[in-house]
Amino acid sequence: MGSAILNGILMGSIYGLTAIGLTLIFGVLKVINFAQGAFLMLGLFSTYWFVELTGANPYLALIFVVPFTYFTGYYTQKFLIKPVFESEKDVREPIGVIIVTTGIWYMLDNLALMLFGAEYRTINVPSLSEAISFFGLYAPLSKIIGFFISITIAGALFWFLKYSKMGKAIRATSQDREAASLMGINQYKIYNVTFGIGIAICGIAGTVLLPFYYVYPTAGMHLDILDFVIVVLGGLGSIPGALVGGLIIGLIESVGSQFISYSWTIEIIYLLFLVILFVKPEGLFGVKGEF
Amino acid sequence: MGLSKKQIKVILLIFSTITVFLIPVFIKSQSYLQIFIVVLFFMYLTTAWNFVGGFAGVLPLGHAAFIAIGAYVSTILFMQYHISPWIGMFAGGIFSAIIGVIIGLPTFKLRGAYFALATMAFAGGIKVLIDNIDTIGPINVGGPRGILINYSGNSFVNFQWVSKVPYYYIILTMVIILVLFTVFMMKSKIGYYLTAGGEDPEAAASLGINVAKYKLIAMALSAFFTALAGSFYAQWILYISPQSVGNMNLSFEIAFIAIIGGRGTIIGPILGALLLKPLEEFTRTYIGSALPGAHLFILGLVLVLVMIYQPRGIQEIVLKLSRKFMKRISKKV
Amino acid sequence: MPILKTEKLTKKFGGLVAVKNIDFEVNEKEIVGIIGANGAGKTTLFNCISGNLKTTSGKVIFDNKDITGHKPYEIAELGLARTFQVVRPFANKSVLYNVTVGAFLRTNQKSEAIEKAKEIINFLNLSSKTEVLAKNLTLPERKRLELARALATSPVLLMLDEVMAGLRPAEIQDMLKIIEKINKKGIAIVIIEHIMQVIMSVSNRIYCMNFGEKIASGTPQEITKDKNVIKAYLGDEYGIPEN
Amino acid sequence: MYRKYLFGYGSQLTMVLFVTLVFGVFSSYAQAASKVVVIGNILPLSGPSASVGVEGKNMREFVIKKFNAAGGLKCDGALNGSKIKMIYLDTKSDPTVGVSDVQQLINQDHADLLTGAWNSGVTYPATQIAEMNKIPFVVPVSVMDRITERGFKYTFRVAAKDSWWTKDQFKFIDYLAHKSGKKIKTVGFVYINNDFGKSFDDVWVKLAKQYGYKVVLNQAYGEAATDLTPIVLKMKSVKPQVVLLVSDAADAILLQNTMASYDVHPWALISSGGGQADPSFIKNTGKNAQYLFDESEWASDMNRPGLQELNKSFKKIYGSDVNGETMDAYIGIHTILATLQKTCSTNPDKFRQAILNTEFKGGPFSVMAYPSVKFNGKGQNVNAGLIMVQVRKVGNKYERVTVYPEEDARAGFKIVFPQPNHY
Repeated sequence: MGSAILNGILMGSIYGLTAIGLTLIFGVLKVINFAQGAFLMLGLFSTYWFVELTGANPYLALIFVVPFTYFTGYYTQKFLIKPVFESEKDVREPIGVIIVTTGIWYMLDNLALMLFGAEYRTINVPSLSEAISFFGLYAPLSKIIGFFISITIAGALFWFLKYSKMGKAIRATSQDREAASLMGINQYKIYNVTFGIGIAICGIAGTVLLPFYYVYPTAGMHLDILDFVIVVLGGLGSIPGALVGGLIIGLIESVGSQFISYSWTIEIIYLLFLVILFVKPEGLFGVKGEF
Repeated sequence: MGLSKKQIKVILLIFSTITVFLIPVFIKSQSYLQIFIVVLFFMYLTTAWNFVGGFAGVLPLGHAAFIAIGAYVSTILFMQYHISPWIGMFAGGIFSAIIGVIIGLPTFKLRGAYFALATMAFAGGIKVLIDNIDTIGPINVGGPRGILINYSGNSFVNFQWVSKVPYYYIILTMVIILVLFTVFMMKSKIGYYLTAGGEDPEAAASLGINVAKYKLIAMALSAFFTALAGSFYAQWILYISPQSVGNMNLSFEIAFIAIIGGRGTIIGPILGALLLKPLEEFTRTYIGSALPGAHLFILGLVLVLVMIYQPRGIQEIVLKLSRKFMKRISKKV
Repeated sequence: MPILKTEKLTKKFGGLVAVKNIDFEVNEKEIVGIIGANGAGKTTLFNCISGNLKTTSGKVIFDNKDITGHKPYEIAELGLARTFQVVRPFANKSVLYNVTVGAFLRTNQKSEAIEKAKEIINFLNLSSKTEVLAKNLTLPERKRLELARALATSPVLLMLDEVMAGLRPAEIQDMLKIIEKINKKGIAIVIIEHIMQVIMSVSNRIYCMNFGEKIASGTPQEITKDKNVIKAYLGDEYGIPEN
Repeated sequence: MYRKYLFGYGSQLTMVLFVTLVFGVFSSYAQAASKVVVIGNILPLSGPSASVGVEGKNMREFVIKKFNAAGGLKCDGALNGSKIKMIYLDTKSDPTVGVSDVQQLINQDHADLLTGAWNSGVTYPATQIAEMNKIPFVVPVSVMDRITERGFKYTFRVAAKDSWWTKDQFKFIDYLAHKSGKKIKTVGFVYINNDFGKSFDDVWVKLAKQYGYKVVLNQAYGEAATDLTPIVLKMKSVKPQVVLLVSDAADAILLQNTMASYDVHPWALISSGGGQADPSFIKNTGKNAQYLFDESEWASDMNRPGLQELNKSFKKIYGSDVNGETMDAYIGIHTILATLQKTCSTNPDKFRQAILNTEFKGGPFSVMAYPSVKFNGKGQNVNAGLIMVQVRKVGNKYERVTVYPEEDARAGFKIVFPQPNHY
């Protein structure tokens, strides 16, 4: 039981990491990025190929994965999302952007299928996957590292948004687009950067997941739905919320299946999701316009 | 002799109606007919979706749940209680409408992105629920294995035929009824109020419109009609499973076809299905087996391009072209 | 006899008091102006009356009924119509369609609604634009459309939120004529403006607001002489802008 | 006013329909008649089961290319010298698409025979369409019992059905206990919650009762499961001696690696083909899968004449070894070819008669695990037998080593039970 709780916490924080990009992008652009899972898959594949081709430690892949996914995100926003965003400026319930991101999702997933085939791939690093024990609890090293990376990334992002110049500009834009642009902030530049950061975090999540997960073209899809649940639970736009949402999901999955069949825990997660949407749609940490 | 535009339109309308009805006479190939049925099936679904996703102005991404409800209700009634699917169809529709209202009550309070997520979660929850339930009391739901409907030979009461032709006419009739219903509804007070609420809920409320009430009406109607299609699907394919009638991709596909066609217009969803489904069928057949994934890649690309260059859907282009076409014809004739 | 009355109406946004203890009255068939600088709380007051915002405390009484906390559509049904500061037509629909939506409030018959809508369109000199899509109208036309739509709901009281803003002097004169015309039909009108001069001529009475509080009320003549008003308001903004 | 709308749409509808009509007429003319037998294949070429679908397609290509190169059908009758034309359509593992594929193959491509589907959920409704159109459908893989229990005349299944798979698994547990002298009391079931897994689990529960085992773990997980640690931890706390599995490829890999990382090992882990038979499984688990038993219809290490040559030439072209999935495709397609050689006609009733009256053995069939293919009146291959392989270290690699039945076991390998590092 203790190990189940521990696993729930570790996995939960990693789920949280996969959702941070989604919540950040929503917070600033007010757009739900349906391609989240596809970008996660991109992170998984780029980590995989880095490790496969260099034989290096998987975490070293970050030096390649982070810039690669950052620029992918940056230019995706610049060339594909921005035009739709601009044309929908005056629409009260903009949905075009949601649809564009879904189109991107279809394109990325199937591009991967055409390039790499449908095969499942893993990297096997025994030193990382072996469970280490402490106080009678077990957890694999890869998940423990993942936990610390997740916390660090969340903390670093929080700090970045609060104290750096760019971060302040991002927050200003997220709170009031017009006001920010009056203050001389180029809102689309901010969107590009935000999207880039969001996708780069997907990339990092890919690196964190791969040592104990697998990759194939639609690998991100399962996490996609989970991520939606997590961000709504924690509050769309809230970074601590994403972590807490992730933890809740991780714990339900891990602890719940000690009592009932695992396939029912997903139903519980859906139910919880609906209840939150109806009772407290702003989520647990959703302060409007705040992270 | 000069024909007025109106006369040309009348002629075209009569001609196209006759054409649609004669398709099974010309097209002997059952597989082409199958494609036509698929096209009509999606035309019907997107038109029903459009009540909420188009006119009511929100983005529902969980309509597969209503298809599943319709399919399961009529199938369970038919297989276990020997009730004709024709009756089961309406039972499913009414049940689905009730569920639609129950789910609509809280969700319409949510805006934009949240509404999309809520409907998605609702549909996801329904699918996982069916996946996990084998039986409810005496009712056999079949869990993930689904239910196969026994084939018992040509029978109107049983809603079963060997030939695809009857299915073609049934779904065609369903589409015509639904489109006519939509046309009449949109020209009535309900339609005006629904559109107003969809375009600007706050401005609509200031004109005395109970926006939530009209959205709920739209939801109930949409759920009702969508469920009928679910029952049709069950009798047409003779097999249902949570994977086939309840999966997320189906919900998405309905929404995308309607949006690419042009949501919130009557012609948009029809055009979307008419152009996209054959395109999909074509790419799947001719590219899909050689290069798996290429056809879905193309769909994604079309989606992105349409959103960037033609956000109001392809109906706009088609309307323009057909207007030009009409002008040329009326000059010549 | 007052048709609309607010009693100690207060609206707070978090710590900020946007409207403070406002007592406000509109009599039948009267034109009442509300003036005040930007951010004085005029629109917030409007939104509280029309139900678009929940009041923090106080009461709104319309036609002898307490309508505090009622939904906007319920209030509209009772005969209180409003326009928005930023016009909000149904952009992809024709003028006729827009106005017909309003007219449907009092009838379920489409033919009746359309007839009434056409009547109102004529009344507001928009008949040449009947079939034009709202998004293709000019700003003054849009303002008139917004007015037409509200008028179509057959209100007893019409609340206009800065219908003159952005209009040229000649257009403002047109609009003033229209407002008088509407008033002559027996409809009471409340107008918000931050440019005082424009409503001086049409208003029977004027309220002046500053920082959420009512600082003066009375006839236009009284208001122009009021010390508080001059101090808080007129000093820098009095007069029609140059163009 | 709405009259205007209706008329407007009418003209557009007409335009589109016109285009479609013209398109239809042209493509039906394009169908040139020639002396070929058309075999329609429906396979999951994209979507979740794409990897097995593509493998199956490769093997079919391999067989048919060779067959056509050697001169096609050689028989006494109208079809003598005919080549085989294969048409592949993608089902995406979706029943609706599968049904529509079958329609198209029958009506547009005029397929004489059908085969494939892989996913039971697709095969099930697809065979019904074939039956209604009287087109023989040879099912090489799908194991769902009910596929051959509907009294169909034109559905033939080469594979063993799921009740046989489960029955043999319990027989095997019995055998393990007997052989090792250990008493087995508790079992656990872990399966993917789809038609495949659920069907197995239903029978397992019944059989466990019958055999007197206590079921201490019965866990289903959804297709979207991302972390299987909770199940592994549960297993660790209730410790079933034998655990039976049904998995798809991704979750099989995930489960095996998670069990290894938590060092959770029952006495025996017995899987049911599916994910554990996917070639990517051993590639991605390696040592972690050691001592796993997988039930199978075939294994590459069986001592069968011609097998090594087959494997060599297949691997040369497609880069992968022959495995259970490809072998199923191989046998399925050869069953069709052999039947055609007999009938020399594509008449469905002659096909049925010939396939039912033939015992397929020798020649290409000699590489099978069981001696021959023989169908009963329901169209089920009654000889389909099952074997057990165990993942073992051979040299410095991990391989699927046949260990049961004893006469087929690879030389020098004995069953390891209970596995040495069990809890």
